[in-house]
Amino acid sequence: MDLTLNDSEAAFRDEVRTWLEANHPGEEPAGDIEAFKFRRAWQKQMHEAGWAGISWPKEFGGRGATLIEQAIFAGEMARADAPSPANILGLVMGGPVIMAHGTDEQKERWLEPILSGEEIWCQGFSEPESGSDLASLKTKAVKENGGWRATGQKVWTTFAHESKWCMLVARTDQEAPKHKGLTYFICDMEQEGVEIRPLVQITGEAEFNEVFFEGAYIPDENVVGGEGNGWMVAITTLMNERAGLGGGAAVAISRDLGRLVELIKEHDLQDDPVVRQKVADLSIRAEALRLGGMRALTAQMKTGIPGPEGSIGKWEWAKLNQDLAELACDVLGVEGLEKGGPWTYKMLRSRANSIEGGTTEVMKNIIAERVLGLPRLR
Amino acid sequence: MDLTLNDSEAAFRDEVRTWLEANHPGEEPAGDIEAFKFRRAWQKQMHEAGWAGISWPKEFGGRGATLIEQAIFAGEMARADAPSPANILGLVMGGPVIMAHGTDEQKERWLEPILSGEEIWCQGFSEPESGSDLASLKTKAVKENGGWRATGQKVWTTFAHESKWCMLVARTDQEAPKHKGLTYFICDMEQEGVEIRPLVQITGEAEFNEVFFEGAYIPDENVVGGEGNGWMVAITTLMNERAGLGGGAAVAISRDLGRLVELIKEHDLQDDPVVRQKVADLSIRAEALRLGGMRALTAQMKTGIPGPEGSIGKWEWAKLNQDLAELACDVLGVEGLEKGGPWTYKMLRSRANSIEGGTTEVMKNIIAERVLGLPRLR
Amino acid sequence: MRFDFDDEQREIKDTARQFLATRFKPEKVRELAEAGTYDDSLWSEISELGWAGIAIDEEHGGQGLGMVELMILCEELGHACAPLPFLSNACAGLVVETAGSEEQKGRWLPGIASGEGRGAFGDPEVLIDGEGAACAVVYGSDDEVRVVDLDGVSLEPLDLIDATRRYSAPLGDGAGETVPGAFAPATDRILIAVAADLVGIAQRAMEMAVEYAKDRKQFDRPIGAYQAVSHQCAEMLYDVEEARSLTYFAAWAADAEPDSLPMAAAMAKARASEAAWSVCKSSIQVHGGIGFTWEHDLHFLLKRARAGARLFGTASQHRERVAALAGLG
Amino acid sequence: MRFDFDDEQREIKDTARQFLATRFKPEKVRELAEAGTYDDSLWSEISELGWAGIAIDEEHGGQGLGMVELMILCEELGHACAPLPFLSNACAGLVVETAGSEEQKGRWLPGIASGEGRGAFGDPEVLIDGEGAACAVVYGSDDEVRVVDLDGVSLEPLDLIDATRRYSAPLGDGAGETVPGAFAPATDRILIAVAADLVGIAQRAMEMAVEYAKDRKQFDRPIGAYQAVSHQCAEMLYDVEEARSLTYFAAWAADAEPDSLPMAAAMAKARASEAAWSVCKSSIQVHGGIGFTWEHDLHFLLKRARAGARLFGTASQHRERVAALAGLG
Repeated sequence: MDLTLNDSEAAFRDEVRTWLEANHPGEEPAGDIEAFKFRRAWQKQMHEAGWAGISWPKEFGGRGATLIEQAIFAGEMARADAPSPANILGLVMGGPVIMAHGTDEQKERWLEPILSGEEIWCQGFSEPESGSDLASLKTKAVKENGGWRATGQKVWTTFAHESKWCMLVARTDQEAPKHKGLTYFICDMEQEGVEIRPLVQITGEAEFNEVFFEGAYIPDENVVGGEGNGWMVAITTLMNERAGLGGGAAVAISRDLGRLVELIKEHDLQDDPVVRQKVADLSIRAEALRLGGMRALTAQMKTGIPGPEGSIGKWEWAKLNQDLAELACDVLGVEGLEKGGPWTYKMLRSRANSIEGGTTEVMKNIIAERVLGLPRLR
Repeated sequence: MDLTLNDSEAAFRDEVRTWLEANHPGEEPAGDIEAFKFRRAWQKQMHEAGWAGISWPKEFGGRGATLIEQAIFAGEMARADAPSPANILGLVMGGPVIMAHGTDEQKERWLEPILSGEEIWCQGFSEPESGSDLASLKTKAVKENGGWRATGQKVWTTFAHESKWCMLVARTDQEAPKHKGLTYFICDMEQEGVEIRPLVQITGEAEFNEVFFEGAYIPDENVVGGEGNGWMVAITTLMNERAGLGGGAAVAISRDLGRLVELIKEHDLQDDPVVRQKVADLSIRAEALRLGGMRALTAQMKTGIPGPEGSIGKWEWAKLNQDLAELACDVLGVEGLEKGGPWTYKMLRSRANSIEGGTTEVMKNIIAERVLGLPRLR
Repeated sequence: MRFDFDDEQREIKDTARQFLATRFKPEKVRELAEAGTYDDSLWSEISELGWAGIAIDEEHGGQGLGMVELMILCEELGHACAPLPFLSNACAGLVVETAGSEEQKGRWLPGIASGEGRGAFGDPEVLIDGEGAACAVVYGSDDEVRVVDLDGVSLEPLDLIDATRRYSAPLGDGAGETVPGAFAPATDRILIAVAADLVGIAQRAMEMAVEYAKDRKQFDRPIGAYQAVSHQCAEMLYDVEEARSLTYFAAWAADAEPDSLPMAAAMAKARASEAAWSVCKSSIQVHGGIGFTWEHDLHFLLKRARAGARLFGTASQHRERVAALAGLG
Repeated sequence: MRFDFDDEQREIKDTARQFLATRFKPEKVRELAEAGTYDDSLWSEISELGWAGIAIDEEHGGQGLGMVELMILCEELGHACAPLPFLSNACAGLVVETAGSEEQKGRWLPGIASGEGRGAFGDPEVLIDGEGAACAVVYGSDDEVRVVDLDGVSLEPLDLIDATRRYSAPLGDGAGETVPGAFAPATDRILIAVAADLVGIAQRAMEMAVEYAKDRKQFDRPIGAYQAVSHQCAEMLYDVEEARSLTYFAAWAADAEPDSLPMAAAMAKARASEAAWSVCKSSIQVHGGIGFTWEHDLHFLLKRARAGARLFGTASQHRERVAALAGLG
């Protein structure tokens, strides 16, 4: 066991930290449009310094960082409270899927604008009727000379209105069994057949959208991985998503925990034994999350792919984030009920943590079946 | 709403209380055999005073008490910490099933000795391979001139070695579907084909037995409810069991809670805010259990049968009993680890509470399906 | 012994359920909550039904019924998630009636009972429904309870997540006139009223989850056929029924067995606070993404549950009281 | 950065797992536990493998390895539920080595390291494995730690539910010789050793539940195909893995990053205490009736988990320490 960074890793961390200190763009401006513009500029800045495609191979314009370097980078980003780059889904899902399954032409066409943030990507997987059961999706695409016409509705699409491209999974064969007959498309969002409606959440914010495809046209060259292989390609994407978005989670929680401790002191509750037990419990779970991440990383370094154990981290993180925000609101009293308060927002927002990116129930299924080897449900 | 006792109920309660004060047989002697003898004598005493068959109709030698009177009686028994009568399964299951499904001859033969405690009854339902899934039982009975020969193994049989009769459910038709093809027998335990082995539990006590039937003979006149109707008859029995055994639970818990409060004071922990929160939580749940029992009783008075809501009480009770004993052991420190200590025993014994008489998982299924109307599992 | 409503109480409950179902359809609740207002004509209508004065004595224009009847209405109003100044007015009425001077009763109760001169209600942290009210009953930070004439008093609105009620900043300890009587019995009754609102909320959130679990299909069957979902629903029922038993009992004790009231009220508020919050959270989880959207009605319940759980003392605070009453001193 | 054992550590773990699987088959554990004894020849065998002195320096006859290696053995011994005086002896060794005088080290460590003059271990509540030991390291109620020569000392056995270890009444503060050094680092290491034992127990109880859930059929399918069971198993893994991560880290910190040790050790003990108890309880639940019988091996784990969770400070007590170290003072 060796949980320290070696010299080259430590140097890398220092490099990231120094760069972030010098280049941190400050706080995000208010207003969705302004905020997005800000993050686009931030991505451009990151890209110019070679940080945007940190996990991407050098041949595709990335930095080719090791897994550890990626983890260090995510940790430093969270530590510095730096904003996400604008094209986050392009970077962690779109790019990797194109690199893995795309043709040379597709790589040539799409990769660079993803990195630079020039073209934003969004994801069109979830539908109102298919949440956990992705393979039951109903959006369909019908062949039409040299391309396809897609019709259907997607939900939970982040930044759809800013996106040039959508990773769209649609049914192309009605006769085939559920998991077959799906095809993975890259659909141009800037066309008439695509309508976007903001999806307001219980927080009052519209972080997501609904996207309606009404005969949207997709040329043949925008099929990724071949007709009928959509399920397999989508699964790769989702694995990348879970691994790519989880990186800085433990650091962010630990930062929030520090804020909670300060809050408790401000409210003079540091001597309340019940509060102390709760803070300790959260601290212990946060540390377990951090360490579990390191163990998962070590395992991934051996096997090359993120293991199903990662589902524990997703589950842990969701519950922890929820409990933490709830305790903070308890401490705040009536202030913790105030609309727009940062902790109030977090308390409401965190309710989705156990749903988005795979529900906690699905995580438990994965652990039961794929880690413990229990028989499949049904 | 009226949660007080009316005059006649109050008079009944006073009558029970006075009688128990005057007749309480004192503490049970140590040793299984001695203890059982003691409880047999106690039942005789109860029977002579007309208390043994409190819920039985007068025509069968019972008291014909109302549901409320039964509840009052159970509460007073628990309050006085009076021992159970020896033939408890005969009283709450055997008798009621014979009264409901038995022939006149069967009633004539069996009811009086159940009441007096002269003949003890035990229950032969559970098998090693069929716990929650009762209908999968494998013990079989084969026709033989004028009767049946039973072969198989039963578990969790209380007081088998003291019993004259066993309520035995066995498969009499191998071809019929699972729930058909079962027959309900009353099997004489005093014969060669019946072997009893004590089943020691994690507490070190042998409260239960395994019973091996190896060609045990049962005459035709000991079939209850007709050949092939065993499932239906058994279900009635189980409903009686759950209703009959639950009566004094809330009172017993409230008594234990009082002891816990004393224990906490003895250990000078009454000012520990964490302990206080836990005691309050237990008190609230105990009160909810008590009140839920009253609501269930009210509902049963209307409909005549115990409703599926009773499953909440079983679940509540199990969890509460477990948590209560655990907290007491926490308070006791190393003393709470001592073998044979009353709270240590209770802590270990209570682990079975969420299994015996229907697991908590089965209770949740019942609530989901029969109270909330959710679709059946599978 | 009968732990159930009598015919008259059942009638009140059924009527309230039906009336509220027509008047506070989900789209009406949404309209009012999003606008941050009440509908005065609905308040008038409800007042004309005698609800506002249900537990106020007839001498002062009320119906002279008890805490059980008031609790029934509170539960139904929670179930309907109705934006109405009902709870605050009822709380004000309970205090003035129980602890007010004869003069205070004469001055304020008729308006509270008729709904035409509503009472607001506040504690040191927040004032509820002050806007448009004639008076406010306020628990001070100095352990005094006062009645404040709101005529000419300007209020500073507080924008809380619960949009089904109107909140403003507390009035402070300066204004108003102390109530001379013992207000502890009123305080306990207030806890029961809030607990009942929370029970109603929890019941509704559970019904929505069960409904959804029957309809929504994933992997070719209704999600309610999976124990991961059905057992969550069973746990909701467990929470709801425990909270309900305790709340009903506390209301009965307020009317019929005052010695049991302090413990019963603290238990009811503690349990209902946790039940409502927990059931609403589970209901969102069962609904998945859709339950997290503004367009779904669940969040109005969730936020009202959160506020109700916080106001008038948290579950922890009431457990602390229970511990003291349970013999830990 | 590598959160995994190196080859040598992996080798120690695998060897221990295999060795213990042959020496402590369930029937052997049962035989010893039911008789309330240890098997001296097994202790000798284990001592000859160098386990008793694994973390004691070579100068005093040990192997000079670190806390990670000791922790690996503790976890495997917990997993095997092995009745052995290993833990107590290791604890005694940790204290004498870290805080003992040169004279105390010279006198006691060689016996502890070779296993021929075992050390017992005690706190103000209980003494573990005093019988047959040469000395006892005892934490007094006066906050002093002493080494007591057990020669001629008579012990009063305590009959605790955990039958895989030998307990007796505490020695009191009178006897023995104070250790002069700072014993806090040894205390933290002791917590890690116990936490590792608990992780092993939890792992084993989980394996048994999973195994059973695959085999046992109810309603025509393995019970592990029901989420009511499979999700309980998933929760066991959650508990086990959290406890394991924290315990491994704490052991590594003891060897390599002493500043992190106090917090890490408290976290490990708190989490492992709860995980082991909770997993054992769930495992019984998954087993149903059979898991509640004496003839099933689960209860040896359950009881050892309960004792381990209690000894050396409860989860609550260690959470209190964590709170202090986490900035709440």
